Amino acid sequence: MGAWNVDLQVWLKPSVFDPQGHAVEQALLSLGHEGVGHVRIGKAMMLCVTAESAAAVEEKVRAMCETVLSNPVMETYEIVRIEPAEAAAKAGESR
Amino acid sequence: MGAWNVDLQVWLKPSVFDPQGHAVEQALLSLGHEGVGHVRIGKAMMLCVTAESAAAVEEKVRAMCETVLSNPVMETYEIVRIEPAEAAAKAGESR
Amino acid sequence: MKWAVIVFPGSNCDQDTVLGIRRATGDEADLVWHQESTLDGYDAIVLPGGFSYGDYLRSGAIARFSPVMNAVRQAADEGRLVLGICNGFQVLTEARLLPGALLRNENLQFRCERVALEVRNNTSPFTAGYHLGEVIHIPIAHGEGRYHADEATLADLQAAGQIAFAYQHNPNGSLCNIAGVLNAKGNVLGLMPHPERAVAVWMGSEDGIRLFQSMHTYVTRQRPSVVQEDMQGGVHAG
Amino acid sequence: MFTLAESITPAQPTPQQIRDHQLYRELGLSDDEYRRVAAHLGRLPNHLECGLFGVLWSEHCSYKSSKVHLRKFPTSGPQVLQGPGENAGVVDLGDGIGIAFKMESHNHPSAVEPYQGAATGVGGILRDVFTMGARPIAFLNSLRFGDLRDPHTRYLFANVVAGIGGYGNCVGIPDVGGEAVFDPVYQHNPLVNAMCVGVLPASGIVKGTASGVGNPVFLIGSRTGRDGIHGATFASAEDPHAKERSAVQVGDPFLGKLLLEASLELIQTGAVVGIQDMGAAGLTSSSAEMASRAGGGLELELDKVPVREAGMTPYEMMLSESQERMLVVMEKGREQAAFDILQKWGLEVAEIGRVTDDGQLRLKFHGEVVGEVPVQALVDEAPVYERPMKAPETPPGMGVPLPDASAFADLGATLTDLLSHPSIADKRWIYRQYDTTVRASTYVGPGSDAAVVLVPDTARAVALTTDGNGRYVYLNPRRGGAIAVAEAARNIVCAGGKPLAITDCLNFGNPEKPEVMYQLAEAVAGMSEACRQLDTPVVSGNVSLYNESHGIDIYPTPVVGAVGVVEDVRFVTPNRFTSTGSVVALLGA
Ligand SMILES: Nc1ncnc2c1ncn2[C@@H]1O[C@H](COP(=O)(O)OP(=O)(O)O)[C@@H](O)[C@H]1O
Repeated sequence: MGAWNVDLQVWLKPSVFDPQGHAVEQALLSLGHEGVGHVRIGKAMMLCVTAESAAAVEEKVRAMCETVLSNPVMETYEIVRIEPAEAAAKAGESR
Repeated sequence: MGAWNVDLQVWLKPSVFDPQGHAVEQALLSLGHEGVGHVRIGKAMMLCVTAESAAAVEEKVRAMCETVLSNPVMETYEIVRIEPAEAAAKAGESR
Repeated sequence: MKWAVIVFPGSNCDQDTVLGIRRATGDEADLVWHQESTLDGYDAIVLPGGFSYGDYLRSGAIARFSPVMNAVRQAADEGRLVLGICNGFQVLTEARLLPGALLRNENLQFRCERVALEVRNNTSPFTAGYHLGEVIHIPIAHGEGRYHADEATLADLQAAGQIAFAYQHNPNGSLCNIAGVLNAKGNVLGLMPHPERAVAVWMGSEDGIRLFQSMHTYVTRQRPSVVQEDMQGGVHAG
Repeated sequence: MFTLAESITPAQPTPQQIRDHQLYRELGLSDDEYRRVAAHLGRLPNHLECGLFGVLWSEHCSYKSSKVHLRKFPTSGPQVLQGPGENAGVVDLGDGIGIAFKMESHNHPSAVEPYQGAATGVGGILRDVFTMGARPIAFLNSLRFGDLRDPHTRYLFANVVAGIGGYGNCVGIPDVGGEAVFDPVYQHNPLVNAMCVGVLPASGIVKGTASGVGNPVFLIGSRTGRDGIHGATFASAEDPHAKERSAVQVGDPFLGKLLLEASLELIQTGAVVGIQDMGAAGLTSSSAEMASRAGGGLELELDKVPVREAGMTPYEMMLSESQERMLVVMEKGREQAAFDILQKWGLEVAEIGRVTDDGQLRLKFHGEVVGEVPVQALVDEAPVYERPMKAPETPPGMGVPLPDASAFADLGATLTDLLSHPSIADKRWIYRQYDTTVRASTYVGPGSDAAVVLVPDTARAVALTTDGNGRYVYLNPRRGGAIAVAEAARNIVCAGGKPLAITDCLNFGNPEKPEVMYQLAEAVAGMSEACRQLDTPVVSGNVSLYNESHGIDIYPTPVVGAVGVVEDVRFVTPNRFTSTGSVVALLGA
């Protein structure tokens, strides 16, 4: 058994309107930040998972994403990184 | 002038309690997802920025992060990626 | 005296605040659109509750860039009274006119209920009408009211008596049960509870009245000339 | 005869292919309905036109299964200023003040995405009320869920409540009441009904009418995207939630609030001829219904529709159900007033067409006519079904034995059991997540028989309640229907009000089952009887069918929303014991 740090992101599907992104884009433009567009806002998640192997972690995380962490009718998820917790600790990352 | 896709993340500072991360962790555990811990939830943002160079993009994005997109009293931000929009398009990413 | 109630896109307690001021003091208040660049002549400026710009990014994060906010800052610098209620409090912290920040409630739920508050400061222009340690009842209605500041800031606030109101039963996870804070000079107050919703017996409480009255008394005593004008204009000064 | 551009994108099937391969079925038309469309047009409809008929003749938009029954409701009376047929009904409160109100269901969307489903439901009913020219002053909601011990039910319930609050709190309208009942029969088909109430000058009702030849037609608010296409079409027995999965939309309450303020300001100018929310079937239903009410036609240039995504086809634009959009017809020459107001509120506006008098809904794209259908055929000639009805062989509940009296030996424990059932228990968990006091006019909020809300510019107030009891209706549809109306009226009276009129949501199972149609017909008959007796006509409402999963239908659940007048708030009666020594009496049979 080992511990892995997992980074993932959940986004609204591209066809679904993202009011948050829209409002932020409008605000940035009106504040004079020129040349900004296509703002989308999603969720970034990090968690620590204990399992036998990286493959087992991925399987677990997919199950979580599909049932709890996202609603597949309007969201997509992406597992950005699965990394042994020690490595992250050594690299000095803050969790 | 070119267009760049930018990915960034905004997180609550580690010293600030993250009730959403806590609630999701509890939900995962109570639904039988064992071995999960240290869940944190932040914001993922993607935007498209038009500027002279990648360096100019970074400068613009930092300004946005420091004034609008995050609040340093409680949050930190991280620019994850700045990439020419065409490259992303070629790689088949949907924006 | 002259009151301004600022209207941001998404403000929704602006009318209630005008009514509350009228009920409490007899004064009329002007609604001032967020695009205005001056607040000259106003003795007190109120940033009302609501969801400015939908509060999508962080509450108050976008409203604080409105043109009118420069004028609010100027008024605060000049020692005029600035009151932020709920979303207005959030805007004032985002604008750094007040220390700290307001985060999502610890229970992750919006909370609307009448709460008991302890008056922790009764020397400010906003709280002079209360007794120190008095418990008053005022409704809250917010999803992001968890007050946060770093330890040094909290210690300073405590030492300087800048914590104006504290919850008796913390509804949102605020540090030190903070419900309302003053700036160092004492002329800017932000609070999550809605005093304008506690100005009549049928509302369940009249405890909000004294907040507006305190402001009125402070201004009319400090600036007799203003009272003079009002009286001549036939407007009763409370 | 004009030549019709048969298909604007090569990917679309030709009219012949649609006929030969019965592709109209995918667009929501039955074989018979398709033949009727062709007969109305005198030619084969193209893909876009089939889509228009498909959505407008859907159950959701045409009420084809329920219409014959709805006609039985009493809808008139001296107090009625606007009966069914407009965006919302209006009653006369007295003192020159009208009260606009309507209730709407968002059951299927809430079952697949509870937060957004509920939030967009609230947004939709809000727009229905302010498009009448009324300033919204209160929300109510009526909820039905399964057993709360089931985790999925808890997820649905918690998120529906959060979604209702999320939208209502942001737009700043207090949620002053409602109900929540928990029963396993709603496990897979939760009911989420939302009611909105607004106030307007009795003489200032604005209608959804597109009149005045040459008047410009504006689309305001959000851009049109590909979301929600076919939201209205496919409510069917096989899988009532299927359409929702492809059609989930995210509400934007901030934009909803801006639209509310801008629309009311726009209406104040007096230059608005007609205004309508774009709800189910989006641009199709709003344009066709507005033209139908005026007895005229509309010509739209779809190139001018502001879109969110490139490459949208006319079909997609006409069927999109993107939220927070409105269709407005202004008096020609006074457009600038609209532009100024919308700019102030930071809203997008596009002139997309004009009113005509030829009775056609004509759609142009890239300079070509891509669809042309008679408004009359779309709206007024929609099919009406007299679906078969059959009373159940044995009345439900007959075989259920009464519980043994010994089970209630310990009355104290029984009382505790009853009080702890979620249907009976305190509902504070729900309503403390709603802003109940914004507007500073909530005289009596949730937790009472009926809410009482102060009305500006009068000493009068409104009393508001929602009521329904699916189990009673299941056991005896006619009596159950009557009971729902009577209960609502009693609640108004107990708050110190006089009932004026009602709105309703008819939540039923699969109308293709004769037993379900029997329930619907009988319940409507019972409600109508009670409405006549109590002089509370039905001024608006909504029907939600196909609330069925795995062959099990929900209890037939008509929900009644009632509005009453409180002549003076001194007459408001509290629903609690206020002093010791008071006499306690039990009234009634
Ligand atoms: N159960 C009902 N009782 C009375 N009127 C109803 C009922 N259902 C629908 N109506 C009326 O039929 C008309 C069309 O309703 P609906 O399609 O829900 O309106 P919308 O255009 O807002 O979608 C409305 O005027 C509504 O009030």
